[in-house]
Amino acid sequence: MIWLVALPMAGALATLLLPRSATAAAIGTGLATTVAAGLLLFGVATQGALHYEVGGWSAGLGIALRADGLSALLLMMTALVALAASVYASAYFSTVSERARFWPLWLLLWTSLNALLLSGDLFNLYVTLELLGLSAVALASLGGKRAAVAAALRYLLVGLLGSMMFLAGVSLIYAGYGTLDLATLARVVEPGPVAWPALAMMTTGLLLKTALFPLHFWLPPAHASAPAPVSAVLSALVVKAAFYLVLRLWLDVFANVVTPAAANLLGVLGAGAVLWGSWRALQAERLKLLAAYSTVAQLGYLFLFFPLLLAMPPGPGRELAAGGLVMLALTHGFAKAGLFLAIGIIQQRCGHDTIRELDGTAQRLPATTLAIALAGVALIGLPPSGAFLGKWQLLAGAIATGQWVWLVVTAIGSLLAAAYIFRVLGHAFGHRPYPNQPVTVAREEWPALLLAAMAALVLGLAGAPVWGLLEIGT
Amino acid sequence: MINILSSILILAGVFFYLAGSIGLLRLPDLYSRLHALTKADNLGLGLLIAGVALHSQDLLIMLKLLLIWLAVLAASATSAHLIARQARRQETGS
Amino acid sequence: MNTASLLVFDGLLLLSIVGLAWASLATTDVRRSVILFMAFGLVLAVAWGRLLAPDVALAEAAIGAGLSGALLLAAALRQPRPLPPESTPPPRNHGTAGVGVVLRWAVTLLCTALAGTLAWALLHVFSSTPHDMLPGAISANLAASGVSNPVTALLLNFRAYDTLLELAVLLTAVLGIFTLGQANPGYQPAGPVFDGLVRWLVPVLILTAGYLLWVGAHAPGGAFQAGAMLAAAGVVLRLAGQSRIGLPQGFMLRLVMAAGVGLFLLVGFTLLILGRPFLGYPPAWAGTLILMIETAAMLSIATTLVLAFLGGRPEATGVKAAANRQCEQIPRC
Amino acid sequence: MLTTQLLYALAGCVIVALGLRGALLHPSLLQRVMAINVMGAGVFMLLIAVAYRGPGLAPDPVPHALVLTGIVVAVSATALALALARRLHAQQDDD
Repeated sequence: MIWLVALPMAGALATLLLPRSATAAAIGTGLATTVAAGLLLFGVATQGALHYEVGGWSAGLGIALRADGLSALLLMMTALVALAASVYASAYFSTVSERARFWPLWLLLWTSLNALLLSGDLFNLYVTLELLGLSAVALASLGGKRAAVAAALRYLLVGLLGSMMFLAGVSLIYAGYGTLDLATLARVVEPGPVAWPALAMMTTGLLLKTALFPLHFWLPPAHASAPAPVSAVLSALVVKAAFYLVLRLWLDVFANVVTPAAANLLGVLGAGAVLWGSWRALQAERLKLLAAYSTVAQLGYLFLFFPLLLAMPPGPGRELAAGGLVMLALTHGFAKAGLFLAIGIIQQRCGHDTIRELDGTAQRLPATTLAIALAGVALIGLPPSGAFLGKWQLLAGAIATGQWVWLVVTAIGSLLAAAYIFRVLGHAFGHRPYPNQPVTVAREEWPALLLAAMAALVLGLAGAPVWGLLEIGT
Repeated sequence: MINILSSILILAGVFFYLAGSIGLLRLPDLYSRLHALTKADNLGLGLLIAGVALHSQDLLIMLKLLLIWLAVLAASATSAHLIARQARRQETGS
Repeated sequence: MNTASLLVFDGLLLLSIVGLAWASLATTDVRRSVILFMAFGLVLAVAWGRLLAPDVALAEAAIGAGLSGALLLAAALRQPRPLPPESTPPPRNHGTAGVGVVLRWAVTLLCTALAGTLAWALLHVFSSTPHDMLPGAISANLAASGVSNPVTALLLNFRAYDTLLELAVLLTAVLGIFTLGQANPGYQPAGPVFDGLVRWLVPVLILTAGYLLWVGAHAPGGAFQAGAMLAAAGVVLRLAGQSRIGLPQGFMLRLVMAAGVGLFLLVGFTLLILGRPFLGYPPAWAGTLILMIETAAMLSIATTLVLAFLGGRPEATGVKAAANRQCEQIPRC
Repeated sequence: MLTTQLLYALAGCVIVALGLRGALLHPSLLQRVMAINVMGAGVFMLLIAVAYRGPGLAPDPVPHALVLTGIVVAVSATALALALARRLHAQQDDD
């Protein structure tokens, strides 16, 4: 389990020390980390939840790493998305100096994602959040253009504020319960004047980082001005890491502290995110901005699940809904990464990503356009994508608990998503005589296509194992 | 006996600190303020350190305290010099 | 000293801390603000010493007030007085000024509510007996940790994984700074008086760093405080007009930057191969291993902090020259 | 209940609030960075007050270790923020 953290970290050092062979070292590290993630997933599937005590000190005194079905699935998604984006990035950055700067930070980002998903200690989570935030900001500013630097700076300040809120909550928990270990805390925590403010502060910090409406203002500029492989990982993985933590805290650690009213608040904010994000995505002039606002909206769906899950009694119905939530998160991860990579290809080949001027792209870059279409299928939530299963559970849950308003929000959001995806495709397939041969660039196009296909086809058809894995709790 | 002596030294040190701080607030221009601050504070710190050293009655701690005083003396003298020089440069406009 | 006079001391100390924090954020003069911030940090260190936290007080004085202050001051000096252009709020007409006032009050109210809630929760916590399970476990296992200072034992043994990630954070920050461009131009050579100070202060700082590193095993101190001391030596040299300040170049520089994380990982991997848990030191070796890791960490921390003060890559390395040769044209449509 | 502990913890709460307010409202970028540092210092103060067990008693070392880590993380973040701000500034001058 520790290999998932140690390997990319060692890889980061290797790429730092040997800039000339950085790409080979980074891809090698990525493959090894993906294998480690696969082994972990297999281990969790066969042996149940795993845990590892770093340094051999028992949890509480030391720091424990834990993996259950949820974290193993997210680790696997992280590995696949990051590996695909790595392959893409090896072709995207053209100069040695760009690569020399990119790879160490990239692998440190990967390290922090894995460390966050595995961590079983509240303060350790704070450190991983900071590592995640700083590496993400450094990568987002890589372009060095004014817009990118300004967005990165804002991203950094928001992230720091979020971490500080989180740390304040952690301090309160340590003051009240004398432990930082999540599993111990889950046993002893009880509703009251310590747990409520602590959870509220930690959640507020994390919501800032996961960009839930109306705290989303920093996301679109940061994600839209970063280099394409970075945008892909920021949108697909980084915000989701903070979301994972909210999920872990609300449904797992603080399960007996949270109240339906608080969950309803999250649901309302989620609904706001779905509507506002989709609306702004529809109005976006640039593809990257569209994708970034679409991330705001898609994160909103994930929060719609909170009021449903809390209204349901524990049992198979709730398990199904929770599975739908994870399925939606996984699908969005793959689809959005694929979309951003595809947009990156368009941007590099055509020199722009203005939606209005995309006419003829389908003839020029057929594989990339296919990737966008597949990602679009997943973002709208059409069958057989994983998002269809996720939204199906969302609707089923809303009906089962009589919370009709979320149903309406989901329907409007999906319609808007369909509108903004078809707006792009309409332009891409638009007729414009184009003399040149279609271009295909395997190393750049395959990753985008595979990720999008994963989201649109594989996850939806192979949904059953996901639900099976999720039943493996801590 | 030693306690009383160290208390007197500490009180004297505090008095010089107070005088230095009043000087910083009340004196008219930068040079006299610097003068008040560095001179009075260096002496004040010296007395304070002497008092605390007497109180500790441990040779190692006394040595460390002496080292601290010397470091502060050097640092405050140098910084006062740098501030004054910069101020004069700005005045003469060079 | 009796309780009443201690209470008066605590009250005055806290008043000055809160007052300094408020004054530092209330002024619109950035330079004044930074200096007040540094004073805030120093008085804060006194307060933490008062609360029997000397390790943290040392770190706050050296890093929180000293190096952060130096970084902020360098940044403030680059800005024109009194207000930086990007920070001047856009000109407002009366309508939006009203909205601004409402916003200010809303935020102030929110922050007050936050402070109130925090205070309420803490009041609740303090009225019950403190949890002593973890401190008990620490003192029970201290003998096996290789050091006798419990804070060092936590940082480099029980919670060494945190420290590994923390060193990675430092490395990330400096790599991020590197991508943003070249270092600041150096300062003017200082006059003879400052040079005289530097000539003996820098060796003393280096000596102090070594002392803090060694003493950290059983008394307040350790890699972080020592690294900050070394970095302070670097900053002083830089202020005296030295451009290279003794940093190595190219590969060696990167090696020193990576040393802390690298040695940590090396020890971790070696232990894994030997069949022990990651970073699970054998008790007999723990003291030696911790000192080794701390030495590497100190060097990395010092280098990182100095590089942060420089604010960019110190010079064009071989990588850049190679990059210019290999620059290839991207085909466009 | 220890009065000292309570006093310092309350001061920590006030500093957190002051820092947060500054971070949200301050017009100057540099002072926003400083405000986040002030907020951090307030949180650290809370932790150290929690660790305090009274005169002559050994304090809980765990919060001390956490604060040490926190201070180093905070200075890293500050350094990165200032480097970004400097870059932004340089580009503004070019325009």
